[in-house]
Amino acid sequence: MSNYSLKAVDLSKNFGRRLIFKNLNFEIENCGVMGISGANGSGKSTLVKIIAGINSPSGGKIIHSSDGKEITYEKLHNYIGFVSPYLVLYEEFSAWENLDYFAKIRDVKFNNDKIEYLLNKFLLFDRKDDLVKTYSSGMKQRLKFIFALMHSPELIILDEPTSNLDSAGKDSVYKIIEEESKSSIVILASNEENDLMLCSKELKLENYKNNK
Amino acid sequence: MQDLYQFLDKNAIYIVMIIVLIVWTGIFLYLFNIDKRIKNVEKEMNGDKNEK
Amino acid sequence: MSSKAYALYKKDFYSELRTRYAINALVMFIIVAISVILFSIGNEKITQSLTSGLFWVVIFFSAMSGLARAFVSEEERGTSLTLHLIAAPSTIFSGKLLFNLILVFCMNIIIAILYAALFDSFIIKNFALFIVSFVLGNVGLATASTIIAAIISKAGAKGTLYPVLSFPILLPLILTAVQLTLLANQGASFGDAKFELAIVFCYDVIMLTGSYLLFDFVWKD
Amino acid sequence: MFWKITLFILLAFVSVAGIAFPIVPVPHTWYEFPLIPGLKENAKIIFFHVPTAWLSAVAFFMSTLYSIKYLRKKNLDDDAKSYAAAQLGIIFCVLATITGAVWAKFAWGSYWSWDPRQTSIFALLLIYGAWFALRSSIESEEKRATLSAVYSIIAFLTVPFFVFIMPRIMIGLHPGSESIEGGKVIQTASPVVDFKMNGNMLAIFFLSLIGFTILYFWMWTIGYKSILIREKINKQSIRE
Repeated sequence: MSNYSLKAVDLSKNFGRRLIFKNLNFEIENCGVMGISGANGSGKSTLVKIIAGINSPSGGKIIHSSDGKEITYEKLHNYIGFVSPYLVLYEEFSAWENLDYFAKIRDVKFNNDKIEYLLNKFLLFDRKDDLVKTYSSGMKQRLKFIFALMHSPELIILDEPTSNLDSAGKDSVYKIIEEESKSSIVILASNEENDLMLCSKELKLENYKNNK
Repeated sequence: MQDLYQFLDKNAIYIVMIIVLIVWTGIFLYLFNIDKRIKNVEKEMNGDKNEK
Repeated sequence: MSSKAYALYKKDFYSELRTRYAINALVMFIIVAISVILFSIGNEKITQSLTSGLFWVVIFFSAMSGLARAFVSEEERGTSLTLHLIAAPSTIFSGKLLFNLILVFCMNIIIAILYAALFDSFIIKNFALFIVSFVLGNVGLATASTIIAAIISKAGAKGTLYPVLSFPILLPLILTAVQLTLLANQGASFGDAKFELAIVFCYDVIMLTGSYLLFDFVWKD
Repeated sequence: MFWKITLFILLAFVSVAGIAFPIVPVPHTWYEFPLIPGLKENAKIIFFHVPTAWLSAVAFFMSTLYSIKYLRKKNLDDDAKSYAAAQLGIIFCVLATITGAVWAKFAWGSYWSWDPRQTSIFALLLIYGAWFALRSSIESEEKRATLSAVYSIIAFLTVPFFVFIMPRIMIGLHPGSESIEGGKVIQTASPVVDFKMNGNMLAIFFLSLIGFTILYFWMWTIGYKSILIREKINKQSIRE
């Protein structure tokens, strides 16, 4: 059980002078699944990128804290796992090499058992030494889950996690979400009803668009 | 061309005139630029009114 | 911190070995540039100052074709988001800088050897001075090109923009480095070159701190 | 309103004085300028050429200043101010280059001779050109503002180096310049190094500098305000 908490204070974002969302406030503690829904182009991906610290908000701030201490931007990346269709892994390396380099750059211990367990779970163990270039899009998506979970993050951000997956893959994703949400925070940005069923809390971006 | 050069060389005050002229041209170019920008703004404002 | 940057460098290094993103273009460029210069000189004797100028012309343009790759390749393949997720900006900057430094050193050592072999007037009389100025010049070149590569990777028209942006930034460095190479070829002592050495050293320090501080802004969208 | 009238009077006076006041070997009254050996009448361009060079430097400095401010506050208005300053800067930079070249043709015999100051203004021109090229290649406003701000700060860091290394590499021909040889400061052999202005010439020179600086600030205010208004209207039209 972790003591991770995520808090958004008066978050707003505009692209140039176009408003994406405004006065967004929420708070999650310890664990649970929070869904983010909204039409295409409503800023779901922008919001999850801001939460992950990749984009900066135009106003307000996101506070990540662990055990009551705020996490600085320099260290944030090691607490976060991120999956999205627009994430690309290094195609010239094999799955195993990718994960190996990621662990080294992150400076976390490369946990052989855990990686093998995850590879088995996502049915990639037989192909772990093939170059990522040779993978199908569904396999790449599954590899991204391993990338997101390998360092046991306390905040897992999933942007349209079930895209490119067959029904078996979707089921295993749902299982993972259920499992992980017991010990960490999961943020799920999606439009699919099935995905949003899992959420204990839902954030509708339409509610944060008015200019008043 | 050679005559012009010699004339300017002897009557250096005209060089000063040319230089002042160049400076004013530059300032004018900037004014034209702003003028263009403001005209665009004006057009957009009027366009909005027509739509309403 | 340094181990992370080293890991990032190693990833870049092996990635480069597999994709040959920069190396092929670089090697071909060096060969083409030097042979064009040799053809245009023909049998004429050229002065030492011209040779040291041409030396840095080749280095400048080879750097143009190779160094921008560090960030542009990540951005083109869409992997910069992945980098975002696994490392802090300071790690990324240090790792990429290390990669560019190694690349610049390899490239310039090859150019220097080719020059010494092919040009009669390129005789280094004060070898120690040449090495010191060579190292300082390369550090400055790698630093300035790393931050500019980061800037253009986020902009459009990547290929054409790089020389345009880096030339004014590198101009003071290159002018001084040409001067230093000339002094080394003429056999001047360290005392004669202390002014130029100080300039290049200051340039390196200022560029390093400046780009290190500004990289956060470039990297974070 | 008051300072606009003051500016008009100031610039009118400078223009009249700068062009019409006669140059005599030994000035007696306040409206006579001393003869400077080698420069003759075209010494008067100092009242119009130097302010343009000065303003291009001021504009560059201000552009960088607002870039820093933008990076700290992330307010797009600061980017507009920086852009307006740079726009004026490139215009004055081109003006300084052209007027200098025209004058150099008659004073030194060629339009361009890589004098340290010519080289410096050339470097400034390159920086401005690169800056605008960078801006035009980025679509998103925020990204454009951030990246161009970073670039202008880096470019600004290199400027002091030009000041130090140029006189080492080239011998100065420019009035008022000195060249360093063998570590010693010596005057060059060029005929114009004895560039000395007397009191009233100096006074008019500074009046002209002040006048052009005020003119610059006026133009800059109009420039950035027009950008801000345009963006405001764009924003409104998107919302409706």
